[in-house]
Amino acid sequence: MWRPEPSDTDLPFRIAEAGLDRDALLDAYRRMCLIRVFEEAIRDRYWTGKTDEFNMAVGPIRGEIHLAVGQEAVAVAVCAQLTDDDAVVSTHRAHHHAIAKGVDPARLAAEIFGKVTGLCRGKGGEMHLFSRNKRFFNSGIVGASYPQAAGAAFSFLYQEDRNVAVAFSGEGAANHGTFAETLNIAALWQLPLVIVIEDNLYADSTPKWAAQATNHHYQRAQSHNIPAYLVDGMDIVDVHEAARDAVNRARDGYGPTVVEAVCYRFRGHFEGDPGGYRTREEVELWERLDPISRLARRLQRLEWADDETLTELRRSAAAEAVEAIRFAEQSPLPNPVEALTGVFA
Amino acid sequence: MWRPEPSDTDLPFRIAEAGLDRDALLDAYRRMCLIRVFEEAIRDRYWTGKTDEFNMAVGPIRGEIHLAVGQEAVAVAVCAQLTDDDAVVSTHRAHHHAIAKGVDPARLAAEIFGKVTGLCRGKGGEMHLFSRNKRFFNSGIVGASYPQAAGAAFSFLYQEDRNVAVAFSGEGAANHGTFAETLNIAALWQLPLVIVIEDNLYADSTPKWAAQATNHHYQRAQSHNIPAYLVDGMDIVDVHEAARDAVNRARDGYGPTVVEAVCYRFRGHFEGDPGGYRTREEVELWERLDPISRLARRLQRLEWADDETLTELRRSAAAEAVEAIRFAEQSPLPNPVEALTGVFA
Amino acid sequence: MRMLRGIAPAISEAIDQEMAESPNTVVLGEDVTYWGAVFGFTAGLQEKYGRDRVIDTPIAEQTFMGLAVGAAATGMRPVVSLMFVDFLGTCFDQIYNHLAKNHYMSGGQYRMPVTVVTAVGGGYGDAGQHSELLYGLFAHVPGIKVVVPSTAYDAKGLTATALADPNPVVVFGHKLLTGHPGMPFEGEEEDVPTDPYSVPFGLAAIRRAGIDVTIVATALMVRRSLEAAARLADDGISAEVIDVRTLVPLDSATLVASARKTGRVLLVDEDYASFGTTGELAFRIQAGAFDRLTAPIRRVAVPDVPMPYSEPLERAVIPSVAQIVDEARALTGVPATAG
Amino acid sequence: MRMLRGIAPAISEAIDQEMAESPNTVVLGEDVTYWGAVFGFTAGLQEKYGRDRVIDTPIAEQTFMGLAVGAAATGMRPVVSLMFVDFLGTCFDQIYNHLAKNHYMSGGQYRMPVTVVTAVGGGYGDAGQHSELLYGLFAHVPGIKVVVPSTAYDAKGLTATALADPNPVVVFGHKLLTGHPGMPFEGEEEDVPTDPYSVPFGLAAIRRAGIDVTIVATALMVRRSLEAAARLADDGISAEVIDVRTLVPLDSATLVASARKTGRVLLVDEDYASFGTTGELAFRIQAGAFDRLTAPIRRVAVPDVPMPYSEPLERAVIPSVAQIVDEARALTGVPATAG
Ligand SMILES: Cc1ncc(C[n+]2csc(CCOP(=O)(O)OP(=O)(O)O)c2C)c(N)n1
Ligand SMILES: Cc1ncc(C[n+]2csc(CCOP(=O)(O)OP(=O)(O)O)c2C)c(N)n1
Ligand SMILES: [Mg+2]
Ligand SMILES: [Mg+2]
Repeated sequence: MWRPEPSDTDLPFRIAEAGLDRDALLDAYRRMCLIRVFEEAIRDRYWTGKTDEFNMAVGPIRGEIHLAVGQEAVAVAVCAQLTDDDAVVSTHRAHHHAIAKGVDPARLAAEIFGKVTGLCRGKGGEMHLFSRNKRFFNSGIVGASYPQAAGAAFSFLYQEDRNVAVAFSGEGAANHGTFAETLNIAALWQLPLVIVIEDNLYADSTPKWAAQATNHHYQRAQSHNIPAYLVDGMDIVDVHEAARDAVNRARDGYGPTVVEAVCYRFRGHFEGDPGGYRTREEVELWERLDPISRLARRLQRLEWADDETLTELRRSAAAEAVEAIRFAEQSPLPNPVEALTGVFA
Repeated sequence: MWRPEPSDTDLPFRIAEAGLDRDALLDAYRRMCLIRVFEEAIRDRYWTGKTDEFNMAVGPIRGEIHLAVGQEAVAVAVCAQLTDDDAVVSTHRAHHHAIAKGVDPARLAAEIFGKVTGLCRGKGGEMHLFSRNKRFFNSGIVGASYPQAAGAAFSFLYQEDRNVAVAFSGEGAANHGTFAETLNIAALWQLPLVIVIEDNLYADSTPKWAAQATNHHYQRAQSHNIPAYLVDGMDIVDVHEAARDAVNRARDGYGPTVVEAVCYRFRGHFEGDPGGYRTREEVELWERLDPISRLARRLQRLEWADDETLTELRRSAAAEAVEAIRFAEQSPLPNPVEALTGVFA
Repeated sequence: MRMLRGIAPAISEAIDQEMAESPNTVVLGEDVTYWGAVFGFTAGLQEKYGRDRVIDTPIAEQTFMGLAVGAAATGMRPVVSLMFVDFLGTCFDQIYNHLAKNHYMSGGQYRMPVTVVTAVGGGYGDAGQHSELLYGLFAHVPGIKVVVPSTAYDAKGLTATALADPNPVVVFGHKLLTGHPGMPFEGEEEDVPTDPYSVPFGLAAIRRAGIDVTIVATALMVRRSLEAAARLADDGISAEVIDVRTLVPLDSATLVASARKTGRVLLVDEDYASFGTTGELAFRIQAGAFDRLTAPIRRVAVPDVPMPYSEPLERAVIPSVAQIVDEARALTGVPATAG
Repeated sequence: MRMLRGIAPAISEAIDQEMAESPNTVVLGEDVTYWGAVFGFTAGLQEKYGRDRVIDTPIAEQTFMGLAVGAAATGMRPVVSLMFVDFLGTCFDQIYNHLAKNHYMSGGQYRMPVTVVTAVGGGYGDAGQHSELLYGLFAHVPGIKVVVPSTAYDAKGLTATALADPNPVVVFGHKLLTGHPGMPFEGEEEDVPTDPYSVPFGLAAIRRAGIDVTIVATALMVRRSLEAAARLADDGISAEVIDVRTLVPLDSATLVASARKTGRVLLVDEDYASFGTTGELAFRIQAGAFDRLTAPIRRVAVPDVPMPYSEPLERAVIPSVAQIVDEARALTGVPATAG
């Protein structure tokens, strides 16, 4: 779990051990900012037309939106280990994973806006994001990511390239039977698979204590002889170290790993979530651990970046996000006849 | 795992610790013999008309038959802890559990023969045996027994009686997601549930090594903070001790337990199984551990029973089995119109 | 009597009234406490009955459906929330191989008094895995009753009937009729008795009488068909609108009688067109009204594509009032108007 | 050419020939090695291609179906065995929410070239959870092709087409046509080319030409319908028997043309009667042949009960030759004979 700041992950040698240096951290900072600004911009547009009366069917973005504000460190630290040929299978909460995996934020935004320039020409939506060239996809079905990522890992092993597959999931998903089934098969076949559990303490409105027999899931991995890490998901250095080991192990043929990262979502489960199941104090406590400002403070303490550098990184990230949203907003909607095509290849 | 005979479970104090004495062992012996003779009689009748050319559709017993010859000790030791009000949910391999739970062997046999006097009036068959007054049922769907037994356990807890629910399963079934899901819920809600895994080393033709990442499943239980026992399923004393603890714990409000019993099926997965996936040597090795003759030898070594006593128990068990089969054979088939009734209550 | 907005409070009231009477009725499912099963079908129950009887489960559908099987076998009457019908693939085994079959397979020994409540329907941008109907799949497998209310009055009364039924019943609540915040609402405020009452299964309702064409629909499509009928009336076409209410048991007699009267039938369905509900209704109707049909039975349904996300695409595949009007016109020989 | 007994060796031969050509084709499922997927659909493949390409999985259907999704997304062409179709409830989510939808939802980016082979059918005493057809459920959800061969020739050719298809295809192998030891065999030995060949999807086969009544069937029911047609011929009734071969895509044109010719249609199906295949076929036929039908379309199917175990009960619900004969007689106005 996390420790009060300054923590040992502030120490340069610990950062080096985690495979990071100043440049890598600045890069991670910018990417986390990009995700954050992107999410905030999506949130803004989502609420356009919905403020008087909340109605999922109106406004420029319809349906459900699951933001990952607060969970950026996990996505960025894990995806920093990956190449374009590695596969990532994500969940309903996928924007941060997509951006971290290198999916074009403009085409991502366009998909969320239902535009024909979107990743899926507007047919998918945020729970069904597919990017073939980045080997990225997700699903709105909880627990579905595990076997699918294992399938990609199987394919990599079979084809004898050194790619790795990552399944992201929430802690709620890990109560689903597919988690255990996948652990077993992944261990049995020694698949190059990394399962990342983003434990944000809640599944919808349901707190962990009402859904899990134990506080954490990593023991389940260990019971299948799969190595597992429990890390501070609000600290990019901590996640990075575990993720690097996990991905290297998979790439080098040593089989699967589970990385369980404790983190927090700052927004509701979906936008419009009436809340009420978390206290204001709890949310504020976690906000103090914001992985982005925490990294900023660390960079400053280490004198690896001054205010100006950080501001510039934030500005450039914001510009990219704004441009992505602009692209999305200005793109055309698909032609209705497209609805009827593409069921079969 | 088992030890070479004589084992410490031969020692009277160890037997006493397991909650057993001479009478209990003689009773268990008779019950195991009843199951054995019942199974052998079913096997004989099943092959009637099938010896020239094996065809599941012909003969007095049609469809699949899954015998439990070799696995009697587990069923008898576990069910010895139960009352009629406790629930047992079993699998495709269910005859031994049914008889051990006290289901009338005659009505059981009649069901297997598809007779109107059968437990289910001939509508169920051996994979769908239901006995309401014995709170017994099974399913032909692997992995289905876990949540259903948990549901009965939930109901007992809710209704505040002190009943216990038992889910039997094979080791293959424990690779199914329902096992993990049920472990989690049972531990979370502290259900009065005992999960018994009969590890007979194979699931159909598939050996454990091709299907499980680890040799045993009990670690999975422990990873949910559920106590678990690994026992010699060919030794009634060893199973009895663990089962007694498990059932007492559940009955007294201390939640679920897993009992994993290593055993062996002496026959094919189903009658007609072409085999080929086990060596003759392996089968013979395990036959030497036959739980029935092992118990007989023990009773003699302890001078708790002589040849004559044992012969008499076997004779009376055989008579009961023969009478059950006779009842089944002489019962009428259901009237075809019954096929159309009873979908809804 | 008082005005109710939507089927969600109607369903939760029926469950409430059953729980007050039947101590062994419990509610199981994901987010059934704080969120009232997301769309409000179980809203308010936890506050009243506590977490002992209204129970949030882990995300483990096969297992909580299986819990219901085991609990029903030992004296309980579980109400289970399947949050979205689109998730049926994670628990269908316990539903159709066990809940649906155990009474029959046990020779009548084990009743399965389990009510499943699930949210269905699209039209608000929830895309391919959260917008389906799929009741045809449940209706196809023997042993499950299928309830598809279109009004709050029916929703309460049919749910009461479901809860009293000794068999598994699935109540399909259309999201656009729930009246729940966040959802567009195509229902209307209705007078609904506060006292318990029940609406019998197997009785279709003629929502509007007519003589030129019979329009058969369920749930949201009943509302749209009524609106279409009003427009058709302006053109002098008299449409009879039938609300099926329960697909299993199915009131073929009412459908056949109407078809015999009008000679023309339009089936309106928000489920996928092929191998589902419309085919079955067509079979039954032609079997009973063959000699009186003056035109082939037609249908408007989702044209065998997954639900697309983007609004113009989604709008193109979910049957609209305009489409219903056009099909009915085509069926009655009155040329379709543009749009 | 040589004689083959049953569809199982035909299917395994098609897979074998595909594996020889396509290094990324692998076989996944329970007991696909020693047992050849129980009914022989994968028999002999492990001996030839080894355990690297013919892979026994743990009993975890949702997960091995999900493996296929992920593997297909990264260049593999998995063949997956679902041992009995009755187990679909343990993996349907990965089938219909992912395999079936990913191509559409991804805007055409991800193809899902996955062939699922599954055993269907009753008639040998395997009771309620091992005797079903259920292909209607797969046909209902968009994105899955549904193959229901009745001959070994078709089984090989249609499987070859399935394996070459960039989309998910489910091949339903009827157990009583497999020719596998232990199963009654209602097929016949057939000349089947040893060389690879394919049979196109979406083309029904007229197995027997006739003028008085059209009998439409799939798989085992084609055999029984042909036998019924032979008996009907003795009574001077000329029945045309159509083998649907693929439910998705469905060759409505052939069905409609035949119906227009004979004016009378009998649908024969071993799936449950309601909300399944017969309804859809009836809809399509009446839509295209309405003006030429001289009697309502009839059907013989499993009458909406789970499959009972006992022989007389099972026999009462699976359509028999005698039942088909009787229905055809009733349809053509010739009084039914006893039995
Ligand atoms: C099979 C299935 N069951 C239920 C849901 C509804 N649902 C969507 S997200 C969610 C909670 C997921 O929680 P967690 O895995 O912790 O992820 P988080 O939302 O916290 O990121 C639920 C229950 C679903 N989409 N799929
Ligand atoms: C969900 C499901 N998958 C597959 C099967 C087919 N099947 C029946 S028994 C069996 C093997 C079960 O092995 P195990 O659990 O070890 O029990 P055993 O037969 O050894 O007693 C399989 C795969 C099934 N009945 N249900
Ligand atoms: Mg969570
Ligand atoms: Mg076994």
